[in-house]
Amino acid sequence: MFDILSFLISWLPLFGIYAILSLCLNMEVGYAGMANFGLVAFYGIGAFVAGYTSITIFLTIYGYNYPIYSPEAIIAMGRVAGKTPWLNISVFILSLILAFLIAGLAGYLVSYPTLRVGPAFLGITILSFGEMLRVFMKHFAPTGGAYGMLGIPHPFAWIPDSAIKNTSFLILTLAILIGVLIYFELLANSPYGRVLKSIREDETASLCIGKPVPQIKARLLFVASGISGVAGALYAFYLGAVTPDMFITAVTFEVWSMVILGGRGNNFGALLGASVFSLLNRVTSILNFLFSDLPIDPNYFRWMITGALIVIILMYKPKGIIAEKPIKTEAWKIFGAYGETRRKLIAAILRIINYLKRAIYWLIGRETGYGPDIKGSKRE
Amino acid sequence: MTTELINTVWYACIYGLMAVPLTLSYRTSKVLNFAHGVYVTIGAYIPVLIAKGFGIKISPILAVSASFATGAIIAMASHTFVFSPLIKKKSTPVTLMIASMGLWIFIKYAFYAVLGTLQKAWMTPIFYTSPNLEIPRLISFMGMDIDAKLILIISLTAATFSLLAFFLTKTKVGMAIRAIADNPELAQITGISRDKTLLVTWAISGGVAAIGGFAWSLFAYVSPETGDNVILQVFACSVIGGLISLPITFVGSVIISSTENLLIVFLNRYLGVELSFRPFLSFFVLLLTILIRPPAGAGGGLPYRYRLRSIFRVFQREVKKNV
Amino acid sequence: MSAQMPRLLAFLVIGLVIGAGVAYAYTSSVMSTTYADLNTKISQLQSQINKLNQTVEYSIGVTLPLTGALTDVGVQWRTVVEMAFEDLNKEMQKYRMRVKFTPIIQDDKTTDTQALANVQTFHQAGIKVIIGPAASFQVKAIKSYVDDNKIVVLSPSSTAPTLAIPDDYIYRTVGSDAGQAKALAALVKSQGINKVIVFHRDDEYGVAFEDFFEREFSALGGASIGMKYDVTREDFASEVAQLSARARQEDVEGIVIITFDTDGVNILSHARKDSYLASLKWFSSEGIHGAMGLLGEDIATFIQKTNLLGTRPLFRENPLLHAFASQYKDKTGIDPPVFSANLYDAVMLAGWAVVRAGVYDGEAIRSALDEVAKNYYGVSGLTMFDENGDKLFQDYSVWTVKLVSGEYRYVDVGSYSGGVITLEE
Amino acid sequence: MDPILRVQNVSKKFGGVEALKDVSLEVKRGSVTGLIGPNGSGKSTLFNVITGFYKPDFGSVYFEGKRIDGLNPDEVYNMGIARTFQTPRLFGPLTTLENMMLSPKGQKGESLLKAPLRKTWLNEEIQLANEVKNLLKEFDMDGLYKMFASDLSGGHVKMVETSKGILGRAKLILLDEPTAGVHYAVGKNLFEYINYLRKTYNLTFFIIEHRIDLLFDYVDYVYVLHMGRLLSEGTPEEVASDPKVIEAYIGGA
Repeated sequence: MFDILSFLISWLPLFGIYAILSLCLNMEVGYAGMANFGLVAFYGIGAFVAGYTSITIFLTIYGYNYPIYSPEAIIAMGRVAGKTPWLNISVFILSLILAFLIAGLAGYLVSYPTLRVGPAFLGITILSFGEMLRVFMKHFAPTGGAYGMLGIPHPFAWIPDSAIKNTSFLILTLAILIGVLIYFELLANSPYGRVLKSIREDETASLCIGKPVPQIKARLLFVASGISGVAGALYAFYLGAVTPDMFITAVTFEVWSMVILGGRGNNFGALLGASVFSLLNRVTSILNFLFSDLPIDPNYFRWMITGALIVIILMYKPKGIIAEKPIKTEAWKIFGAYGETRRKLIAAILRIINYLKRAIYWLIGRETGYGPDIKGSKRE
Repeated sequence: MTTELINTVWYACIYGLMAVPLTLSYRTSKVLNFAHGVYVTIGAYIPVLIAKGFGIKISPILAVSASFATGAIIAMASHTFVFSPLIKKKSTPVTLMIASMGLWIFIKYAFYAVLGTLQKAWMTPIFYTSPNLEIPRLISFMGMDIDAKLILIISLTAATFSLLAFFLTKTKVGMAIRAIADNPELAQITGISRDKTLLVTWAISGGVAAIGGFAWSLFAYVSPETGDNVILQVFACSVIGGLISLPITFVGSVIISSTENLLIVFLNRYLGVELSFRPFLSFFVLLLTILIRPPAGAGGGLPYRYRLRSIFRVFQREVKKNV
Repeated sequence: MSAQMPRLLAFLVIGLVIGAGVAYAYTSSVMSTTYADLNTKISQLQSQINKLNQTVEYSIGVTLPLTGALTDVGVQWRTVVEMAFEDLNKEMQKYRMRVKFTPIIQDDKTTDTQALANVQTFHQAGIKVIIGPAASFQVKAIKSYVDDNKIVVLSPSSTAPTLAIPDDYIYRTVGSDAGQAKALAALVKSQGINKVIVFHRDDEYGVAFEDFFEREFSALGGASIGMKYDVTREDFASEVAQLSARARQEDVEGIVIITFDTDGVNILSHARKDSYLASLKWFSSEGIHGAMGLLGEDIATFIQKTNLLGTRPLFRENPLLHAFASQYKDKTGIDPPVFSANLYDAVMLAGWAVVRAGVYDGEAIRSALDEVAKNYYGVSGLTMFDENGDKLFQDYSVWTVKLVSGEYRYVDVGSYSGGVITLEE
Repeated sequence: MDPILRVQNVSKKFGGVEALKDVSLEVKRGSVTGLIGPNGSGKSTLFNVITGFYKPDFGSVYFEGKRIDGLNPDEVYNMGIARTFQTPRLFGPLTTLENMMLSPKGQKGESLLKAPLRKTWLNEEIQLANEVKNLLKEFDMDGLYKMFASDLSGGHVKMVETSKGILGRAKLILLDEPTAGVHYAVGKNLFEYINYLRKTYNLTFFIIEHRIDLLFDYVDYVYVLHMGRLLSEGTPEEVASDPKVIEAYIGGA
């Protein structure tokens, strides 16, 4: 019936890519308070860089001289993509590195407007940058212009079995995701994370305690945009295709919703948000299978549910599903509060066990002998 | 060249009608409202639906009032059910913004559902259409034939803005709105009910945006995506106005509209820039505006002196450290 | 006594819950030990009877642009899909096949990510044949996934020439734009026009079409100038103004528009106000065909004045097509939109290919599909595929908007076949 | 004693308004110097000029003999000048501990490259945390370490803000109305605390204050600004008896 394995193989790569994006956005928005509404720009840059580099290298090495978007080139790519494993892997790694560097550089340069305007304006500024980039890519002939690119060589194209091929890619994506998560967790739970949070709260005050705010912001944008670029490169390799129409503003909004729902200033919140959102898409699609002939299209309901969910979660959990926590550095140890969460957790579990015990005792009518219960009040 | 000028006027009016209420709502409630595009879409659709539903030609006055009322009701509902509770819970502006995004998605697809049902019931396509208006096509004026819709839109814009100006400067409620916008704490001390004032503000901004939608439907066809497709330009206009000043927002609409209709023509004619760079240009103008002369409300950033020099400084530092 | 009540109630509730759970488990498990023997016998008999009588149900995935940029046609295509499945099932009954097809229609928001998500959902549900998605960039986004997982995709409207790739799982029940560009060039030339501006969308469809058109048109001895406009906009007033200026400057004789429906209607609605543009001859591709906006008084008069002629992929001398069109009109009150014939045939081909394959498996269906398509004659004529999986025989008809018995309607006034345009006057 | 801070002929204009006009003053090392004046007399502007928020139109500022006007706020802080604001500007959703840990300058763990490598900054962090602990203990505030700064009482906020300067190894601390919005008794406490800090940590304080009665009990030297000009200077007693000051205060208020 329900094939959990193939579900995971199809769901996890997209989840992984979106999770990387939302982790990056969480670093920018949740920690440093930079309202980056142009995330899709860096994502797109990464995808285009990866597509262009890999296809060009392959075509050059195999001596084809077709334009990058022509059907001949695509067919040729299909023919040569699986021939040399080492080339596939090395081109993949090279593309990721280039995507990181170029997207990061773009982010670094875009940080200039962040110095000049407040948060609300910053969002619109980067957003317009994203739109400008999309229009520009449509006219940029080397990457295929409006045609985009097709036939980007999959890093594991040389594996004949598609299930193994996709699983390897999935494992790779998740490995990168975990790497990014660990990196960001280490970043966040360090004095650096503390500085970022102070910038988010009040950048002027942060400046007044000697933190070079513009520099910190620019560097963070470099890293976060670069990693978004890596996510874009992964997306390009996963689909095997890149077109400018894929990188519209709606993608940014989706990632934003993930971060806000999951919980700002919390990497695991961003992860949770990404998984909830991408799962929601799958789960609500069951509506289509159940009600195929209603007067109102179930598809509309699906999207309505998404919208309503965002509003409801914000109403009842304004800080997101997992709220922000104080960062964990060794400083807490000095005050003897290091393992506090663990202690609280154990206490909570003990309390729940206690309640259960009392409920069972009450049901079977046995005297518990302690605590304020119904028997206790009767006795008096 | 006349066509281009007329187009500029059209666009300035339409963008103005859409952007000014956006600025008003942001200034008063501090919600960067992404659902604004939905008010526009619905405002554009209401005359269409009335005309189709009753099979009549709708008079412009009825159309405008129906648009205004619907937009106002939806905006008030969004305030009552979403923004007001969130503001009471002291949510951050970012939370409010995302909430407006959720609301946008919800209303948009709810509206899609309504349209889908209506299309089936009426057996006529309404996903891309225009209202059936009861106005003459051309008006003769001093020997020239002028598009009646152009006259209508100009007078509509003028009337809306003068009413708005009168309302905000002369009436008690309007002054309360401005007081809330400029200093919420102080206004509350003086006994102005914040929630009620905000409700009125939302009604006005939703209503005027809906009129903007109607203005759009005079000019071009409407689809459920109309509002979303113009919203980025509308935001650009508001940002030029600093999200604070209503008159400068209108100036912003004029700037964006002339960029899109005059500048691109100029560039196309003399520099051979492709026409399809049109959206690129409007955002480019926006970026230039922000970089050269940050709008009045763009505060919240670092001290100004710092900003001017810092980019060079940052570069210097990086180079020194890494090379 | 009363102190015991809540406890009793609690017991009752828990008992009910447990009871319900047990009952559920009982009914869902196939055999119960007590009635094992009897049940086995009965069920064996029944399954044998069932096998003879049972209709096999196949789900076919359909991903349509119900929201987003292509919503206008997407919503109309939904009706076409429903009709096609109804007819398909009727046909199955007629031939006494115990097979039933149900469409699972999913909205892809005209985005690539959602199209991919839909395809993946279909794959999870064990669906091996998918109709859609509409736009070429969406097809590109799902290509790698469906090739890997051996899912047959039939796109009714993706015409991008870059997708003409052999040996993949993407089939297109419509000819590539290269063919239509040729037809359109012949049409323009046949009207005695030698210099045109091609005003086209700045996306894959428009750019590729313009490219082919220019090639074909210059081969015929004409000259064409390309002008593109951005497609994310809602309104193209300034572009049209610029088009008019350019037309004057270059002194062209005609305008060719390569548009979709929404942008095309908008462009015409602005062009009609321009007297110079109204004095030129206008031509169009299939993209705008079926848009209701063209039937309005204003634009229709403009079309009359400029004698707008367009091409569209259609095999006209086809009785099935007329039956389909009138059936569609009865159902919705309007003429079928562009690509409906191709969409309808895509559904039919998918259904028959599944039946012919006998198993619901991508590879088998793909090889069956080629066979079925060779022998099938549908609403869009011969459905045979070429080696790239695109429609091999695509005839084109010439359409315009005319006043027919008091109301404006789309009419086909000619056809293109084998390089020759035949216009009926 | 040599002056730790020297402001020379500083002028600053905003639009047409002259916020500061030819102001020169000196703050002596180890002193508590006061700056008073009616509202809008340019006190906060002077502070902003010193800390690098504004570049003066004319004139210069020297700190320990080095010219600092034209430096950025973060660079000024790194020279050893800490400041507070009129409204307290602690980082609300951060805990007291985190707020205090932010002050020390040049922490290794604050660099993007070193932050993920725990070992590079661990010792420093522990050392700083110990310092914070001792400091908080010294003033009986060590229970507050895990409270969010937004939940602290007004008096505690002021104490924390002032002691942040010590962690930042500041030599000069500029306080902008430290007792605004707190009770008289708390204010007095705060000044005691300031006095204590000055002695223990050898700090210099430069204080804007409206509560002259409180201020005059603790300061060594007072400057009076009026309409952007230096009106008067001297010991508290001298200033209190200066007729120009009395006139300005009565006329201004």
